[in-house]
Amino acid sequence: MNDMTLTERAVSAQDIKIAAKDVQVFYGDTHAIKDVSVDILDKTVTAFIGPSGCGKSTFLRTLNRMNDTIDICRVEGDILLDGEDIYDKKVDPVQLRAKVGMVFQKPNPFPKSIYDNVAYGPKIHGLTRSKAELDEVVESSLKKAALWNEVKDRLHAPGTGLSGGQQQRLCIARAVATSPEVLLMDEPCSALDPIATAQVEELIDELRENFSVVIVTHSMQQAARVSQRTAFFHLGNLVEFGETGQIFTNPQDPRTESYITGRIG
Amino acid sequence: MNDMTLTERAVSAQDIKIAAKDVQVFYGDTHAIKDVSVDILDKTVTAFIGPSGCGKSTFLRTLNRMNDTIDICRVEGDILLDGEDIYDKKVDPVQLRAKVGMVFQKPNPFPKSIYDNVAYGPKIHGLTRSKAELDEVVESSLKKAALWNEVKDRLHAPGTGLSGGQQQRLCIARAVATSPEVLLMDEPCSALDPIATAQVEELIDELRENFSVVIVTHSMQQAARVSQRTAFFHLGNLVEFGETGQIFTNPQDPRTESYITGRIG
Amino acid sequence: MSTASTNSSLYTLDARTKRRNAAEKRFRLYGMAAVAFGVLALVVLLSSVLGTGLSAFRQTFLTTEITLDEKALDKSGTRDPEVMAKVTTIGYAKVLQNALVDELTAKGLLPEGMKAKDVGGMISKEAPAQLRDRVLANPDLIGQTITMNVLANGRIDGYFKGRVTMESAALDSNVSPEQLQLAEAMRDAGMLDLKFNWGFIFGPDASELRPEAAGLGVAIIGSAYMMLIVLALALPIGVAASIYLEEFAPQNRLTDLIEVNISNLAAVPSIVFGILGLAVFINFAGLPQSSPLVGGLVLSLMTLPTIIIATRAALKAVPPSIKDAALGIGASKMQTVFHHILPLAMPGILTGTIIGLAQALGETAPLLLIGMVAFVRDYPGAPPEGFTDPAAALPVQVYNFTQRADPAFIERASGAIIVLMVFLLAMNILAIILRRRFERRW
Amino acid sequence: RDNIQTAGSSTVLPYATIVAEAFGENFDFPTPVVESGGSGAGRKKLCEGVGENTIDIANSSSRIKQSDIDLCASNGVNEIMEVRIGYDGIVFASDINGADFAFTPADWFKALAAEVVVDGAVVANPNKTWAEVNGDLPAQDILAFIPGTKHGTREVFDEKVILKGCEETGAFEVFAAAAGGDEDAAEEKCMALRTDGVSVDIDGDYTETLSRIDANKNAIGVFGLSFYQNNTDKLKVATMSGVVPTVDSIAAGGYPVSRPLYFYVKKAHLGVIPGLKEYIEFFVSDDMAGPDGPLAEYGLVSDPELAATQEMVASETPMAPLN
Amino acid sequence: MSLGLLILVVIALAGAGFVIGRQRALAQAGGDPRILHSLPGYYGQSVFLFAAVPALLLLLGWLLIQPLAIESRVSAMLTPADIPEGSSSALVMSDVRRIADGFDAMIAQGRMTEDALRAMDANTVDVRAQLAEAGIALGSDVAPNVFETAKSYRNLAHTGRLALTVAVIVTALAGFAFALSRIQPDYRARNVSERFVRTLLIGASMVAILTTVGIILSLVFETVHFFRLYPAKEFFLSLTWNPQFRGGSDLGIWPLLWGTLYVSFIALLVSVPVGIFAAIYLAEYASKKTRAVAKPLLEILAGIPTIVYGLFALITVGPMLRDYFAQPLGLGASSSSVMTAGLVMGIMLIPFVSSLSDDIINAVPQAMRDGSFGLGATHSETVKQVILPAALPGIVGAILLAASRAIGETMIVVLGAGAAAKMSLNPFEAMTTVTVKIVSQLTGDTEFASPETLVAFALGLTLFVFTLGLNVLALYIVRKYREQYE
Ligand SMILES: Nc1ncnc2c1ncn2[C@@H]1O[C@H](COP(=O)(O)OP(=O)(O)OP(=O)(O)O)[C@@H](O)[C@H]1O
Ligand SMILES: Nc1ncnc2c1ncn2[C@@H]1O[C@H](COP(=O)(O)OP(=O)(O)OP(=O)(O)O)[C@@H](O)[C@H]1O
Ligand SMILES: [Mg+2]
Ligand SMILES: [Mg+2]
Repeated sequence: MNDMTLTERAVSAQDIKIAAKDVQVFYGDTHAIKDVSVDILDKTVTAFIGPSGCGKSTFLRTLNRMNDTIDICRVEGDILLDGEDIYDKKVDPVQLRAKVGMVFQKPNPFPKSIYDNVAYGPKIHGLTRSKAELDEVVESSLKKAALWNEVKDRLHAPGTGLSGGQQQRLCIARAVATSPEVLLMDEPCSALDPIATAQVEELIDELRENFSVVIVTHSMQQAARVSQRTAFFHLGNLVEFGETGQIFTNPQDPRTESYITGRIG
Repeated sequence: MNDMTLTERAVSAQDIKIAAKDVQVFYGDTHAIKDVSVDILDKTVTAFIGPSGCGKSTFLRTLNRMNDTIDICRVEGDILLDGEDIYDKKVDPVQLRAKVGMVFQKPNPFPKSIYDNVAYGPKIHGLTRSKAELDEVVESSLKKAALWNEVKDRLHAPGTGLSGGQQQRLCIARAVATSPEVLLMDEPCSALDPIATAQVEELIDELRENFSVVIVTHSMQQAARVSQRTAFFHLGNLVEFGETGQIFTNPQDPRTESYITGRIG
Repeated sequence: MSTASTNSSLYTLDARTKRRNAAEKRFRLYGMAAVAFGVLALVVLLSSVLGTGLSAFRQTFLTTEITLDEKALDKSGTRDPEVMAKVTTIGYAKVLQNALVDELTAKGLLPEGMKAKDVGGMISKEAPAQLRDRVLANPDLIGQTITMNVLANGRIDGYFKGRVTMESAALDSNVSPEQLQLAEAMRDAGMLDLKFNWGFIFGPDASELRPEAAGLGVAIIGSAYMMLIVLALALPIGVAASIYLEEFAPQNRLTDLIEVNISNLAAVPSIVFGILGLAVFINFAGLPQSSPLVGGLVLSLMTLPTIIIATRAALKAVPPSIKDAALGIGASKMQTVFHHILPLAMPGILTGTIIGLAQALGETAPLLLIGMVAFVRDYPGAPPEGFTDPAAALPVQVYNFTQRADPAFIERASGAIIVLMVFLLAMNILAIILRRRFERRW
Repeated sequence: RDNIQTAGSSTVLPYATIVAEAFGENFDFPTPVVESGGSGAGRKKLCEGVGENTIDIANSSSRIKQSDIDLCASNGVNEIMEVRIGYDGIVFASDINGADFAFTPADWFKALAAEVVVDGAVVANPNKTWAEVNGDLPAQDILAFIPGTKHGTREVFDEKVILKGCEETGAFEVFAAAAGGDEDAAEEKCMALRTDGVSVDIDGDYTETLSRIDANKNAIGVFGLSFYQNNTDKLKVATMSGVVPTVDSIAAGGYPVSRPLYFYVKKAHLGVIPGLKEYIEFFVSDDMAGPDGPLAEYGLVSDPELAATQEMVASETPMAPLN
Repeated sequence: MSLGLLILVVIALAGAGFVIGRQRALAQAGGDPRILHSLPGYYGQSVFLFAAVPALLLLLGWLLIQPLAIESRVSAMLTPADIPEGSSSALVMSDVRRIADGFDAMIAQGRMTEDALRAMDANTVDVRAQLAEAGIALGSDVAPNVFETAKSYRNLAHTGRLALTVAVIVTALAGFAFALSRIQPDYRARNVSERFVRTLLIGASMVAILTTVGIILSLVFETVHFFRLYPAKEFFLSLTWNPQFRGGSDLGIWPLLWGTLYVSFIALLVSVPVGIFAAIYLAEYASKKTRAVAKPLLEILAGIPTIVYGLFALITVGPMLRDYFAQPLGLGASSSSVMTAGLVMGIMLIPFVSSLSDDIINAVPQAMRDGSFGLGATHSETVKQVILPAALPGIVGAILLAASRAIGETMIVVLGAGAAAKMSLNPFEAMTTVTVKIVSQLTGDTEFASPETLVAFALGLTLFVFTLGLNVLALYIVRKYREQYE
């Protein structure tokens, strides 16, 4: 698509939203992330690409401390959100996660109704004042996630009875409904058909106007289409990180090049 | 890629492996599959495409009676495997599923070691006679699923501790290990990176020499690359079904055309 | 490797599949057999309980006319209840006995040579007390002739229920075949009949001399009070402790200690909880003995481990992806637990509660030491004061009944068990309905 | 607290409940609460101290022990009244349809002792049937259900039947001689019972013994007289030394196996707990504990010296030190 | 003010705090909850907790400490002459307390006025008789000094109660005001109230520890007493259990421990397979209706009083086992046996295993089943190889619970296995368990201070330590085994 215009826009938004410095992640003895430093800019879409198992999800989870929930997981290094260390003792991970939302790789709707799935975030964060307002948020979130038409007649059916792609979009709607400042998306489109994918990409583009988005994807095309900056991971290392256009057209590292040129997805 | 050669080969293998006639599927009152008739040829890859929620997974599950496990699911119509009605009372779904294997949309490794995950099928079907043989089957299956190199040092680590893509390949290895006659794959590559995707596609191509494969995919390119025949579903209807080359180059139905031309993924 | 099932027909099963199917069938059969075994055991137990116990709900009553003689009952003639109270039940027993003899003679039913004492022996010893209460409540009855409907003696009752036969009566020192014959004649004359016995459900216990009058009222109230306390204490504390241990506690020595402690407490014999209750609640805290309050506290402590173990297992079974989902949109841990994990774990929690309460409801041993295994005839008051009044409990009543010498108590013990199980069922139905609502697979 | 609280022996329990019930009916006081739980536990509770949250009366099937009195004293319970309410007969009974038995203590000793003297030598008990024990008894396998060692009844059984039989058969002297004249050791030897399943301890109550006899028709069980009297249609009682156990024969002293029953009153509570005095007076009154009273009807052997007891209760005389 | 009323006042105050706190937060945010850090309810909650919890804790602490404090002051007033021979100052103090409480009662009953009491003199009035009239029991006559002491005790207690009321209400108000003053839009109300709740949760789990401490304390004293009377070596090493009324008993724990283990083992042998199979059937195979009926039915088994099982063992199972197994096999002629008790107890324990396991199995995600079915596994293979391993930790918990119940059961053993303490391998012989002997020794007719009764405490404590060891072992094994799967 239009890599050039996107790159240009990216340059205009230079504030660093998240700065990760020398991050190491261990699962027990396994060293899953090795010395990774990445700056996530505000109002920018950053894509993480790399072969399966290279640590993309792991690194993504360190950004909103979701790895706190894995007992054996240990993080070293600094991650600053708006200049504040998110691993600082004073930081409340809950507040952090309200700011840094997440869509998981495997769709995981709550075993509740579709409506309740989406309404949950706004409810606990007190984002709405009335039922009507809440309805509105639910509707707009579902619309943004391109799910509204399919589920508008069965908002009170269980979310777990949806198809795989629908579930994934439900999870996206759920994340969007809390209007986070940063949205981490772990392969949000992998279960989606092209049309839904296009809609989600549109959504990402829309979100970028106000927030910053980090997206893990296996589709090089998708990375090229939606992101302004791309990070390439390999075996736990950050191999290359830079403007998307540059990474795809002129990779510096031979590993990046060989990964990119095997472009198939 | 080489659509022409593939099509040619497909014509040479004209035996019908699975014949589905006027199949209807209901979830409670929801009519999820409407009057679908499809012939799956032997030694052929058939792709199911269509927007999310159109019933691809549902239809796929009817082919090896996996929908038996959903209480509210009801199937009408005939599905013949090698001319035999698989919904016949005499048919043992267990034997059927041994012949018609399946890889699911959401990776679902067992809470066992990687080795045991793969060895599970051969063990229950008694495909191997010795531990050495079993080891061999496990290794070759993991190799086919392009996972061997990543896990060969930790075969006895739990399968649930793998990354999303690794889990999906583990599930593919698990399905391949039982050497089914028909392999149903529900978006097997959606969580995979391009390289792994290529390897799985290679595997599919290899499998086709002996068996028949049905694959659900959202990637038009992938459908075009690996399949000889493609079925396009829309809102529970089978809109169009035919040679892959023809579907992609010369769709008969305006719905197919509009879906194909929005080609993005 | 790829030879297994190629080209075999689906309609014919290959040998291996047959074997596996046979194994499947066997496995299923084992399951069915296991359930059947359990249900069968239940049926056997229940039918033996019902078989012996149902008759406790019906009782033989005797109707007779009594002329209340002033000379016997109010010598002073003042009709002053305080003076009249000097006449004890022994005096009233004589009045009753004479009245019955007179009536039988009048009807020509009295057999030759039967002693008045034997006739009087056919009336329950409860009857004089009833008559006395009635007269003292209304002294003006004296001089009048009233109709009394009173309990018949337990052996007579046993005869109509088949427990006592002519042959056994011949050997029995407490009843004679003549009395039974007379009883039959009286039944034919309409003086005796078998009726539903509300007194068994609502009346207080009675001594060994009057099995026919023994009831469960006090025990039911006592058990109800205790269950209220157990429910109010053990469930919230148990669930709270489980939540802490499963979801919040860091893995360290202290939590290990707590964990081991809890499973160990489940293995502590219930009587030891009685020892604890005696030492802590009665001797140290000075709470009154024989009271449902102390009983409830002891049973709560005893039930706690069961509820905690069940709850923890249920919490553990909730898939982590649900937790991730909630945390990922910025729910706090507390919110995650209370909004998502707890509802999903509810069936298991309720199961633990059902089993724990069942255990608490049926337990006798710990009550032994805190003075609840007792003969209590006065109803405890209304809560909250009633929690500290002496009371019995249903299992205690069962235990007491089974220890008594008179065979009439056997049916009452079984009857008490029936009441206990109805009580249990009533408690469980709510939990079971709730559990059904929360159950779902994901 | 306005009700009387009593606790203790389960043997006294039925009598106490009969009295409590009648008391509740005929007096304006609430019905006393009667707990069971064993004589030992009852006396312990009595001795826990003075005050509302301690009991007033301990029922006991055996006499209070010095250690209990010491415990009482150390907790400030100095004055206790001892009230003997009557005697409990202990009978031997078998299934109603079985053979008749006429026992002597010697028979029981020879049947149940771990070791007996045969021809002057101490041997492990070889007897299998009653006929082997005593030619006059039926040739029926020996199987006896005797109270477990927690029961007071067992003490009486040990002393009045087994030990007596031991002495009667002359085994006592042989044991004593073997132990070098140590009589205590000889007594202990006399009372050691066989452990090969012939003598079965019952930790439960008489209803359990009765059920066991139901399941083992050729067994003999040990019962309280009152229990037997309530089940004469199921049990056949054996004579002991030629005497049939009845309320009268025991009262007359002819039947050898019986024991006194007591209750102990905390004197400090008299005149304080409403109705306490009335209750104990009512308990020992002729209307209740007399030979024609309901207690005797139920199987209590009335105390010939009841009048002295009534006197003692009326004057609130505390018990003298144990001798 | 009565205690109940005081508590009610505090709670009402806290309730008001909730409403006011919530409103204040909303007001500060100009009615827009989005400006707030937390949901408005959390602000209310924080006020509620600050108002209620410290005040109630103070109340609790005060109630514990006040008697001690007053007593130490008052007991100084007693002279040695006030303490009768053979008594102790503690006893006199309890009289003092009772007199004081008695006068409270009398005044409450309207038998006396405060003034009359103040004027009362023990030298002229029979205090004991007066109190007796009101139904208050005293151990002895009241010496004048004791009476005076009681009066000042009463005064102090009243002052203390007054002070308590004031202090508690002030604390509640202070907490209220403090929490309210902190309410600002960016005040982290949720964190605060969650920390509070978390503390409560910790407190709840501490109940288990307190119970254990309580049990140990209530056992240890008499156990020491027992070991003073009876050599510990005999208790732990002797292989005979033979208590005697007149002393000279053998009180070796081993036969009892052996019986406990044997009976529990057989009970588990019955209940674990039956329970797990029943759970599998109900969760995996049975129709919804069957499950809805069968599960509660099985649960009734847990609620049947154990005496019913005991009688069932005694009357039905015991003779049956004897006639059809033990005698034909030449294994003895006893109708009560370890087998009988174990079998019947096993039936009782079925629901402990089945119901809990059923819930756990039901909670295994459907995707696991799909994965296995998709490979052509039969249902039973799926259950055995996928579902059970996934559900294992919970099932182990259920089994442990059943084992615990088996160890603690009395009635079934008494009636089913008999009362003979024996060490034998023959399951058709009568044996008994630790628990049974604890109950029977404790409720027997032997004098309390004899080793025969006190042994119950030693048995209890030993069993406690023993099961503690077993549990530590079980925890260790479960941990080790579970690591494979996480
Ligand atoms: N278990 C179920 N219960 C009720 N409705 C269901 C269930 N599974 C699927 N459906 C509904 O059936 C329809 C078809 O679902 P299906 O899973 O077959 O879609 P799909 O084509 O596989 O979509 P996707 O590409 O998103 O996976 C959808 O509308 C879905 O909501
Ligand atoms: N919970 C865990 N315990 C142990 N190892 C883990 C765990 N989760 C991930 N790993 C390992 O850490 C490495 C990185 O995993 P991660 O999930 O970050 O990969 P990924 O880049 O997201 O791959 P994919 O594209 O397949 O999702 C992998 O080798 C994986 O096996
Ligand atoms: Mg990943
Ligand atoms: Mg699908």
